[in-house]
Amino acid sequence: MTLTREKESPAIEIDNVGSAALTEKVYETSNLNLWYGENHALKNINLDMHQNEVTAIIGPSGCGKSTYIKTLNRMIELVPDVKTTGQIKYRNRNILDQSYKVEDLRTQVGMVFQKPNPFPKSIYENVVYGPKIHGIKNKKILDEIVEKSLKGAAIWDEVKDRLHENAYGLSGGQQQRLCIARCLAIEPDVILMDEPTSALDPISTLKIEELVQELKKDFSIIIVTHNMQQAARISDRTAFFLNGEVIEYSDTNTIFSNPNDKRTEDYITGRFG
Amino acid sequence: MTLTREKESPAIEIDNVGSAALTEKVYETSNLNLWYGENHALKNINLDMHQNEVTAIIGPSGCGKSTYIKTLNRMIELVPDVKTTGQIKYRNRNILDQSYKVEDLRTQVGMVFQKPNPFPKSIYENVVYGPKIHGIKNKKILDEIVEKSLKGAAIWDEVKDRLHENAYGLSGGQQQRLCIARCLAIEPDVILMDEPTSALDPISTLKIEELVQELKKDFSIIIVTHNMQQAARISDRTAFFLNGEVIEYSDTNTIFSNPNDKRTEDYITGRFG
Amino acid sequence: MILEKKSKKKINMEKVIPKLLFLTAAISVFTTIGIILTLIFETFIFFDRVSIVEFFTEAKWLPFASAPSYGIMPLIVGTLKITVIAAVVAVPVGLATAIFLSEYASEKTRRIIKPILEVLAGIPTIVYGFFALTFVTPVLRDLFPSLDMFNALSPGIVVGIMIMPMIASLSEDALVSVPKSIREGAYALGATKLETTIKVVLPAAISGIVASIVLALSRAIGETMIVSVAGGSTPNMSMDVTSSIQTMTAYIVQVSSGDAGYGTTIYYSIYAVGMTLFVFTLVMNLLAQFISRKFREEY
Amino acid sequence: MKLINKSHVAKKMPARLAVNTICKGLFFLATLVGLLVLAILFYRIFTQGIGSLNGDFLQNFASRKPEEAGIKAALIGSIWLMVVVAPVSLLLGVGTAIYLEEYARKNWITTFIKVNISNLAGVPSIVFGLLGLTVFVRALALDRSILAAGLTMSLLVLPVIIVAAQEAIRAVPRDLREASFGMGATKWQTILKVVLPAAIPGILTGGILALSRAIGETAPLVVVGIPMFIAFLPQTVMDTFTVLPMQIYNWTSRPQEEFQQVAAAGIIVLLILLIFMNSIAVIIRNKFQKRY
Amino acid sequence: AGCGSNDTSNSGKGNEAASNQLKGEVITDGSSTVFPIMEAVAEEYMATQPDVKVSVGSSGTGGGFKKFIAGDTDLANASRPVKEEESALLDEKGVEYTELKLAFDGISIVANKDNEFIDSLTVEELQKLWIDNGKVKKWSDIRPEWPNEEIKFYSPGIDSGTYDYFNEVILEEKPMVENATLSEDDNVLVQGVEGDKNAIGFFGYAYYSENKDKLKVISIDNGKGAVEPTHETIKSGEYAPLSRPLYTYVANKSVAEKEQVADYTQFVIENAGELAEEVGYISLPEEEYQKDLDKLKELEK
Ligand SMILES: Nc1ncnc2c1ncn2[C@@H]1O[C@H](COP(=O)(O)OP(=O)(O)OP(=O)(O)O)[C@@H](O)[C@H]1O
Ligand SMILES: Nc1ncnc2c1ncn2[C@@H]1O[C@H](COP(=O)(O)OP(=O)(O)OP(=O)(O)O)[C@@H](O)[C@H]1O
Ligand SMILES: [Mg+2]
Ligand SMILES: [Mg+2]
Ligand SMILES: O=P([O-])([O-])[O-]
Repeated sequence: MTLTREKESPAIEIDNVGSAALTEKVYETSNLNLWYGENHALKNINLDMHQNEVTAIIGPSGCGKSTYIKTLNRMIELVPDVKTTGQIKYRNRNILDQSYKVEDLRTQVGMVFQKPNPFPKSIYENVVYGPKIHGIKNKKILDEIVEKSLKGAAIWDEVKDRLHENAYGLSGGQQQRLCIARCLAIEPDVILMDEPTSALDPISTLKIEELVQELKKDFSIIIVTHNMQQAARISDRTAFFLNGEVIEYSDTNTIFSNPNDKRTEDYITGRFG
Repeated sequence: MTLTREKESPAIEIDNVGSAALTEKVYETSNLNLWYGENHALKNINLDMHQNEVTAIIGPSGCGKSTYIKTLNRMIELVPDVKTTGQIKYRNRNILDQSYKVEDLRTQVGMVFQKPNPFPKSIYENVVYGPKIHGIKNKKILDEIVEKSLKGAAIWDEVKDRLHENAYGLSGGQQQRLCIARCLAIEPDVILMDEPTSALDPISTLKIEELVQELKKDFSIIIVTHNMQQAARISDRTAFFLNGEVIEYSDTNTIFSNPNDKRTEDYITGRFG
Repeated sequence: MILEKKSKKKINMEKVIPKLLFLTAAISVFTTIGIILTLIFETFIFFDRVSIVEFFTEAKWLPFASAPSYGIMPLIVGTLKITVIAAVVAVPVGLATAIFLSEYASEKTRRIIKPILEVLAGIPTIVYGFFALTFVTPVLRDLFPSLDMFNALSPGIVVGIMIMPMIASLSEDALVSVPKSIREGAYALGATKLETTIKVVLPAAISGIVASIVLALSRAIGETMIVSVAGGSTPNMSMDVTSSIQTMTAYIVQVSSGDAGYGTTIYYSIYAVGMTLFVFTLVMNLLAQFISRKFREEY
Repeated sequence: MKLINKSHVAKKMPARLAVNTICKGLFFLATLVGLLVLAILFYRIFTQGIGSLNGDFLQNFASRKPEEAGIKAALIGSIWLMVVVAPVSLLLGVGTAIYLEEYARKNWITTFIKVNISNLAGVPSIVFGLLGLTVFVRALALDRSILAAGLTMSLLVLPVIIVAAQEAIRAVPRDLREASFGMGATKWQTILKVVLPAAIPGILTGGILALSRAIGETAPLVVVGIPMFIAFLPQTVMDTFTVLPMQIYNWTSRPQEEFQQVAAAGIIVLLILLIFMNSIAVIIRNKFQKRY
Repeated sequence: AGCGSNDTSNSGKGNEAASNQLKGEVITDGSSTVFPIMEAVAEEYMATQPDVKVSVGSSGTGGGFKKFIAGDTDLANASRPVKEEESALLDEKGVEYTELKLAFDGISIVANKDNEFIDSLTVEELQKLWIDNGKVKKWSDIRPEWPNEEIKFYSPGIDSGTYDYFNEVILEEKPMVENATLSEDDNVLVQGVEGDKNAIGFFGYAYYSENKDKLKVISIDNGKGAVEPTHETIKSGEYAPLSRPLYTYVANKSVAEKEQVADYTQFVIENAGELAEEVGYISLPEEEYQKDLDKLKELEK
């Protein structure tokens, strides 16, 4: 039944999303299945993501949101014993194909994680890590990248005087914003965010949200969030996951105002805030 | 100026909180200052917390919320080079007094952390860890504690069939709920929660919030949160921190509907969702 | 913009490096093969002259007698005595030290004490040998007058002291790398430091701890000079630790630095003993791996 | 409804605290044991050897006359040995550890290599001497050179470094690796820039233990055929040489009482070299050590 | 003090060597008993020929022969004559060699300083003491007037040259008392005898002469009255049967092909006696060295 709806979705999209539907597709996921050992964590996922849009993925804890977003840059391969079938096309090439270089993919597709994970280095070194490994050595350019990225992540003012102190001295929220800055520093094409604001205060969250709106002019953003308001506020499309399946994927307005599926509605109306 | 307001606050409290003001005080903080090395992180804090109430602490990232809540069970001592002055009375005894046994204190005052931190043991062993060290050996009682605590943390259904698997196999959200269960298992007097739901989905969050309401009948709860809606929804009193100072502490309704301080208002209205 | 900067060279590195690293890992295998080859030919010559059955069943090791007897058991017993005594000293003391340093001591104390202890691991074993003979043995003889001048107890204790820093230092590293948040979880439940350490931190670090113990005990088994200086050189089967012993290693040293004619049966016997020692440590290591894997399953 | 009896818990608390305090005391005592032994050893050696320790002792070659005997050749020889052993064993050891932790698949080859390594740790040093003699001295025709002895010694201490480095690498949190991969870093870049810096303290601990052992070993060098007496200094790694512990061993076995004091002075020199080496490693280690 | 210079018979040779500066390596290895003599010789030789690099190893007589057989060394030092197995292997490898005697080592039998009753022993009594008879031995078993106390035996390790020689001349290849304490290190034996009131032990003369104040030496009666081991009695052969010769073996090929080895070997023979005395051994009668010199002359031709 889910499958049937999935197949109809392109039609719905065109009806509801309007101009956005005409943009190029960044990711096309078809018939993706994923197992952790015996545990069937993603079931026949079909989803397309579009350029210069923010796509939100919502759903209850354990439904497979993190698993799916990690598959988009093949970080999932770090977990031993993971098996996938189906395909995910990024810019028309199947990334699940083993000939696809993950490093290339991940240079195009940045990622911000659920738990802040700065390197045990200075703030400065954290931000320039990406540019440096990709071969940028010019000190002046690096300095510029640091400033731009930290400003982008709304943390510049707090850390500009202590750029060479260890990142572990920052508070949780500051650490997460540093991680976002670190991701911005490699100027990716797509940015994956796994609950990037779950450790942030409202003011920083607001800044990040504004930033996301800003970034989508140039990039495509896929964001996992628990916060339905956040999804409603910043995303163009929303996918609702449940037990490893995509229950509904549609224009964000439709999902929130007029969901197709009873389960989506139940989840949405269980909302608060 | 802040100090002046602080001194007036008891009057405000009595006016606004009504019956709650008559309850016993669990914590009384007076003139608390805290330094991380040179960094003056808490500045002259004066706050009283009441029994069978939920006290929320809000404020932007880095304002000292985590620092303060960690001082309430002296976890802050684990950071080297921390200095405190002033006093915190828990049930009329100054806990900052070195003769106060931290183990006693922490048996009374449970804590749930910002980042989930399960032990690398089975789910079952995680929950019974507290009761076991406190001398409970009876298998039947332990089993009951496990069930009750896991139900309390709204995770029982998801894990009841895999109690003896490693807790690290759980998703982030599941891990955090397990940590809450672990804390509930020692049946504390006060529960400190440092953004306990920041890694949880709305449904689990809702359950936890309901649980908090439930628990406050028997316990006193102090919760740090970014989510102003959450504070508004579940707390009886709210303290607003900024740069290590308490800007305003009052009945939650007052804080949200009629804040005294311009900064509080600015923060509140910067809200969303 | 960044992608274009990527050079071809880097891609090649990714392919070359694992192969290079595999080669370095293979060196340990080559070493083992080399050792086996070095030992095996001469061992064959030995077993050509002495029956392998006698070697393992005979209870007397008297290679220099006019009617020589080659039963390895007394040497194995001697080696085991030293290893067990050393373990009894080193494991508790080493682990306790590791716990004290990682959990109780201040950062400053830790930074001072750890390197001092590591100096213990580097003292030449010959120095330890004379320490055992001229200090530990007399002290022990004051306590137990029946103790012989040469005995298993004194070198056993000193070998224990020598390997203790290895256990302390490596276990301490393993304990320190257990994340702080896990400790916090236990403290917040009202656990004392001891309870946190024993029930949470130690199990989380168990693989590192077991590795350090195996490493240290392997060194105890292979230790030579301390035992030759303070243990005497009388192979015997008794379980008594107060009398003179000989270990497999001490025998090898005795012959290889001694007078035995090259080409004599005695000369070849050191290779047979070396081979036995090699197999002995192999079995012990397999056992330790099995135990460590079993431990880990619990968590 | 309450499953936990609070008064029961409270009653148990003093006992638990007492056990904690007692154990803390025991742990502290255990730490003292090591320090005490070291103190006794140092006291005995210093009182015996300090009289012979002077400028001449450092500048003279060995001699049959105790008052003229010096340590020059052995001291320089030990330093040369470390110059070979330190880079070779660290490179091979850390390389192997990286391979096993980061690249190796779980298959029988890997298991075989691992068993091999822990087994090598237990092979008596004298057997390594036999290996060095056959392979480096004879087969590779390196003769009784510093290089031949250094390579033999490197193989001997390799397992200690490997095991320590493996543990250190394993302890680096996974999310640090993820962060690096997430930015398109290759595996090797991640290892080099994130994993190794974080693992350096543990690697250095292994390095200290390993080099400490290498500098104090005698038996394998005797077997390799390193002479005990030499009255010239090596010029290249292909020259022959002698080392401190051999010189010390030689002196301790002399009948003349005066040589015992000379030996003690030699031990003091060895200890000073050892402490100097350890300090360098400890300074680096402390610079990198961080609790996550 | 320089050696060779106060020995007029050698001065001609020494001067010739000094005017003729040699280069190259001389590699010697073998007995740890002989090591101190060889070390002293090398030390002196390098004062006259600084460009010849002499190295002296100490891997035991057996180990020394092993390297000698493999052709790694020019000289093999030994505390006993070459064994059958070894000479067979040397033949097999085609290594021709010449045996040179260097000095005597006298084996001293010692007891604890506090031992009042023991002064001398006959060879028969020595055998009675040291040969195993399956029983615990008491002093009173040897001479009835001695105390009824258990004897503690201290002996060098079974694989040492000292043991080997004792085994040959006293034990006559019969097993030694089972509860004897054995050690490879003679200093360790000194400690043992010094600390044990009922101890008896034996080891090289040098270890006794350096510890005269701590030990009591026992005279040996070989049928011609009790003789105490002293420098003179050992050198004259009066202290019998417990003094043994020490050797070095030189490869004929090295002497013929390497000028520095020939020169060094000659230096060894000329100076061994005097230097052996300095490090605690006893020199051979002069004619023995002359015989060795003649042998060497033969090889150089
Ligand atoms: N490494 C793993 N091994 C085995 N199972 C796993 C692993 N990681 C996740 N899972 C399981 O896969 C399912 C999906 O997990 P995932 O982390 O994708 O959920 P999520 O939607 O991101 O949840 P949350 O909101 O709590 O982060 C869960 O049931 C989880 O238990
Ligand atoms: N261990 C530490 N050492 C030094 N400074 C610290 C340490 N922990 C926190 N700080 C500093 O103390 C201040 C308060 O930090 P705290 O973690 O209490 O903030 P918070 O309000 O909990 O923030 P968040 O919402 O991001 O968790 C911050 O400026 C932070 O940088
Ligand atoms: Mg997730
Ligand atoms: Mg915080
Ligand atoms: O070293 P030795 O052969 O003389 O005992």
